[in-house]
Amino acid sequence: MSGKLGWDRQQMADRIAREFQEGWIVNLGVGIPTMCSNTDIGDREITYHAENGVIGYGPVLPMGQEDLHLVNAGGQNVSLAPGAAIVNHADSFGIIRSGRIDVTVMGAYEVASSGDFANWKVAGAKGGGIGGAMDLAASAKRVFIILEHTQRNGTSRLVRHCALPVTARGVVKLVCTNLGVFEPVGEGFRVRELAPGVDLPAAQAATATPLYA
Amino acid sequence: MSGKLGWDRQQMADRIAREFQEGWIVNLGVGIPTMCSNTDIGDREITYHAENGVIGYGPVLPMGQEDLHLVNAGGQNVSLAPGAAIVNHADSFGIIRSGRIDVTVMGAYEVASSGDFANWKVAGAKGGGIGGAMDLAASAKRVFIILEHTQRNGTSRLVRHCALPVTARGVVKLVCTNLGVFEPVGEGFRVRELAPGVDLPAAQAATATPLYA
Amino acid sequence: MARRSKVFGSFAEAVKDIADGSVVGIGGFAGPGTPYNLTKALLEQGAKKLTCVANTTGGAHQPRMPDIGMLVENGQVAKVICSFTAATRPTDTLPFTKYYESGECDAELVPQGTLAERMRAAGAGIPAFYTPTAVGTELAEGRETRVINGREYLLEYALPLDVAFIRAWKADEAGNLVFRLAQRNFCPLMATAATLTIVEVEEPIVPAGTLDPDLIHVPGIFVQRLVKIPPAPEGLWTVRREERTR
Amino acid sequence: MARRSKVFGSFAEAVKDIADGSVVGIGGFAGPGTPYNLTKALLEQGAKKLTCVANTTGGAHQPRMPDIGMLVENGQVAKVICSFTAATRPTDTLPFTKYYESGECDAELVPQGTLAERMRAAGAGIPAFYTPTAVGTELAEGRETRVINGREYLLEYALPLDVAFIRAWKADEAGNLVFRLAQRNFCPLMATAATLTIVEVEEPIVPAGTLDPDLIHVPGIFVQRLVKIPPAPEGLWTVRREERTR
Repeated sequence: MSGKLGWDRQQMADRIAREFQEGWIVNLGVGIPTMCSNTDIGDREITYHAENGVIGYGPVLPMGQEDLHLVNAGGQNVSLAPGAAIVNHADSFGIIRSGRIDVTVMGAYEVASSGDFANWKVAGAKGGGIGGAMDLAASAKRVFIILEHTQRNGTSRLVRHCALPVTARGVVKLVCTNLGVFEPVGEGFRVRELAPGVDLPAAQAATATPLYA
Repeated sequence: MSGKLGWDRQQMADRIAREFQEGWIVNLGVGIPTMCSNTDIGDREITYHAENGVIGYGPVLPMGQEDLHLVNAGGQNVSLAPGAAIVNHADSFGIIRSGRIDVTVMGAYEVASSGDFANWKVAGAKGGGIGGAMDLAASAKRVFIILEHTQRNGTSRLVRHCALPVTARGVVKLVCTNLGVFEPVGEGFRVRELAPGVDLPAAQAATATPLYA
Repeated sequence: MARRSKVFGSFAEAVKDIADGSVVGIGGFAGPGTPYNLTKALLEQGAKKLTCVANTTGGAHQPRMPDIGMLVENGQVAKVICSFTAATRPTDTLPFTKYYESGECDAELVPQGTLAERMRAAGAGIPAFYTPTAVGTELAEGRETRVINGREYLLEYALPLDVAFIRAWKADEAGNLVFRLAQRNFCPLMATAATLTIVEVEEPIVPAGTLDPDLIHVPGIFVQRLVKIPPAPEGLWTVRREERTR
Repeated sequence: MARRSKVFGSFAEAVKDIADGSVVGIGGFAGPGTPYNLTKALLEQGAKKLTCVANTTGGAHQPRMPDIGMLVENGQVAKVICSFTAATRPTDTLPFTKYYESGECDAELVPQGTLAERMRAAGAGIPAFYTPTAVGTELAEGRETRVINGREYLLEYALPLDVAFIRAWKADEAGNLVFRLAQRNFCPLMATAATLTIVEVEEPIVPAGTLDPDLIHVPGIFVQRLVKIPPAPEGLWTVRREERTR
C-alpha cells in the first residue's frame, strides 16, 4: 500500500489496536484511525464510539452490504456490534467531555514531545477543520496519534514544539508512525517499538527531536 | 365539594381552562391545576405538558383503568393523547426554560398585585417544596394561579406584597379564586369576572388590596 | 467481541460495596422509575453519612415505599439534595422535614429543573451553566448572577453522583436501558451523572443485541449493574395509590 | 383534541417564507440526516444574507449533493458556523474554502461538541455554559475562561436558530420524529434550537397516535412543518459513495 519504510496504514492501525485494553471505550477519528475497527482484537471487549453518536460498531462493510443510514466518523458505512446504542450529537459529546472515552485515536500534522499536537489548521490557511478533535483531545483519558513519520519532503512530523496551531496541549500518550511506536517524554520521544526493517539510527535520522531507547 | 362562596375546585379549573387558546402548550401544576386536563375543551387543540416529561396527556383515569407507569405532575394516573411523546427530566425542563410553555397553571399561598407570587415555603419553615414551580414561573410565557381567595381564618391570599418568600417576581398574568378571575395590575387587581353569587363588595371585603372593576 | 454480562443476582450483592459518605442519586417521580428494591437493599446494607439526591425525600403518600426519608430515619444520611424538603401543602408533613428542622440532617433545596440540569451537566462534562430559574428569589441571595442579552441568570454547578439507583422497564446484558412512559424522568440523567449506576429492571434482562439500538434511552456504557426485580412479594412493585384530589 | 396536520405538500412551499438574514441550521453528518431536498429548495427560493449552521459546509465528496457550499456559490450566505471550514487533509479542498479565504463569506469555526452543545443549550433555555474544549488553543485566545475545581474552562454561549432543516426516518402528523441509526446526529438539537423546524421525511407520514410515545426522538412540539420525500429522481436520497480509505 505504500513504498515507505516500515508499516503501511492498516498495519499502523493494527498496531495501535493492540494497545486497547479489555473493556475500553475507544473513539476512532477520520483517516487511518477508522481502520482500527477492522482489526481482529480477539476476545477483548472493546466498544467503538463514533462522534456522531454510534456507540458499539464494527468493521467497515464491503460494497453492497452497507446500510446507508449508518456511518462512522469518517463517513464509512460500518456494521453494528451487539449491544450497540445510538445517541444524538449532544449526548455523544457529553460522553466525550465527561471522560468516558478510554482512548481517542486521531491523525495529526505534527506531534510534539511535550504531548501537544496539531491537526486542525495548516500553515497559511485562514480556516481549518476541527471536527470533534478538540473535544476529544481535551477530555479523553488518553490520546493516541497515528501519522506518517515524515512529510513528503522528509520533514519530521515528530517535533519538539508544534509550529502549527495546536489542537490540545500535553495530552498525547502514544504515537504510532510507519517507523514505530513512540511516547512523548518532554525533551524527546521514548521508542517503544520499531517497525520491521527500521533501526534506531534510521528512526532518529527521520525525527527532529531526540529518540530514547 | 366545598361550602365556600363561589366556585368549587373543579369549577375553578374549568374556568381557567376556558382561557387556553388554540395550539397552546399548557403545564399543569400539583393540586387544583391538574384538574384542568379533565375539562372538556371542545375542539381546541391543547397539549398538556407535565414536568416529568409527559407531553400530551388527557384526563385522570378512573380506578382500575390506570397505567401505573403514567403519572402527571401530581402523581395522578392520566391518559395519553394521540401524538403524545415522552422525554426525560432534563429535556422536559429544557422545554420549560426555552419558553415553549404558553401557560403554566399553579397553586399558591399568596399572589401579589405586582405579579409576584409565593408557593414554596410557609412562614417559619426551614425547608420548602419547590418542585418545578421556580423553573416554570421564570420561563413560561404566562403564569396563571388558582387558589382559594382566603385562608381558613379569612385572611386574603391576594395581597399587595407577598409576606412569604416568592417563587418568582412580576410574572402572574391571571388569578382564579373561588370568588372570581382577577388580573394583577400593580396597585391592585382588576376584576375580570366574578363567580355566581359573588358581588364586588363581597370580593373586595375578602381582598387585602384594591379591586378594580 | 464477547460481551460481559452486567447482571447481578441480588439487590444486596449489587449495593454491597457502597461506601460511607457516597453521593447517591435515587431516580423516580411520584412512583414510576423509583428504585424501591435498591433503596430497601441500601437500608439493609447500612452505609452511613450518605448524601442522597432525588426529587423528593418521599413519604407523602400511602402505602409508603422505601424512600430517602427511611434512610434518614435509619441514621444513614448526612444531607439530601432535593426539590422538596417539605410538602407543598402546609397541612401535609414529610417524614424528612422534622430531621431537617431539628438539624439532624442537612438539606440543599434545588428547583427541579435545575436539579435535573445539574445532573445532566455532570454527565455531559459541563462543569457549570447559567439558568433563569430562581433569579430574584431567596435561593439566589448572595449567589453569582450574570446578565446575558439583557436578562439575569444564576450560575449553577454540575452535580456528579458516586452512585445512581434507577428503575427501568427493559434492559439487555450490556446495560442498555428502555423506560416506559413516565418512568424515564430523572433516571437517564442520574445514570450519566454517576460513576456507578445500578438498575432494577422490571422485564427479563435480554442478551446484548436484542434491543433496537435506535430505541435505547440509556446506552450501556453508563450502566454497571443490573438486577431483575422478582415477582411480589419478594420484589417491590408500584401499587395503586388511593386516588387523591391534590 | 383535533390534531392539525403539519404536513406540507412540497419543499418549495415549506421554505417559501424564509427571510433574508435568517440563521438556518442544516442537520446531518456525513450523509445520514442531511436535508438535501430542503437545501435544494432554499437554493431555488433564493433568500440572502443567511447565516448557515452545520457540521461542515460540504462538498468534500462525490457525488456532490445540495450543501451550504452551493448556497455560498449562489450568493445566499453571509456567514457559516461550522466545525469544518477547510478539509482535514491539506490535499483536499472544500468548495467553501476559497470564498472564506477571499473574504466573500465570513465563518466562525467551532469545535463539533461545542457546536452541538451550544444548540442544545439554546433549545434548553441555557444561555451560556463552560466547557473544557479548546482551552489552550488559538480558538480560546482573548476569551473568557474560568477555573472550576482546578481545571480551566471556556465560556460558550447558546446558539439559537431561526430555522432548522433536518431529515428524519419517520414522522407523524403531530410532528413527532424518529431517526434511524446515524441519521440522528445534530437533527434533534437543531429542532430544539430553532423557532421554525422543517423536516424532510423518508417514510410515509402517519396519523398522530401511531408512533409509540416512548420511542420518539423529537417531540412534535419542536416541529412545525413536514414534507414527505418523493421517490428519486424527484426526491433526493443518499447514494452510496465511492469507498474511501480516508
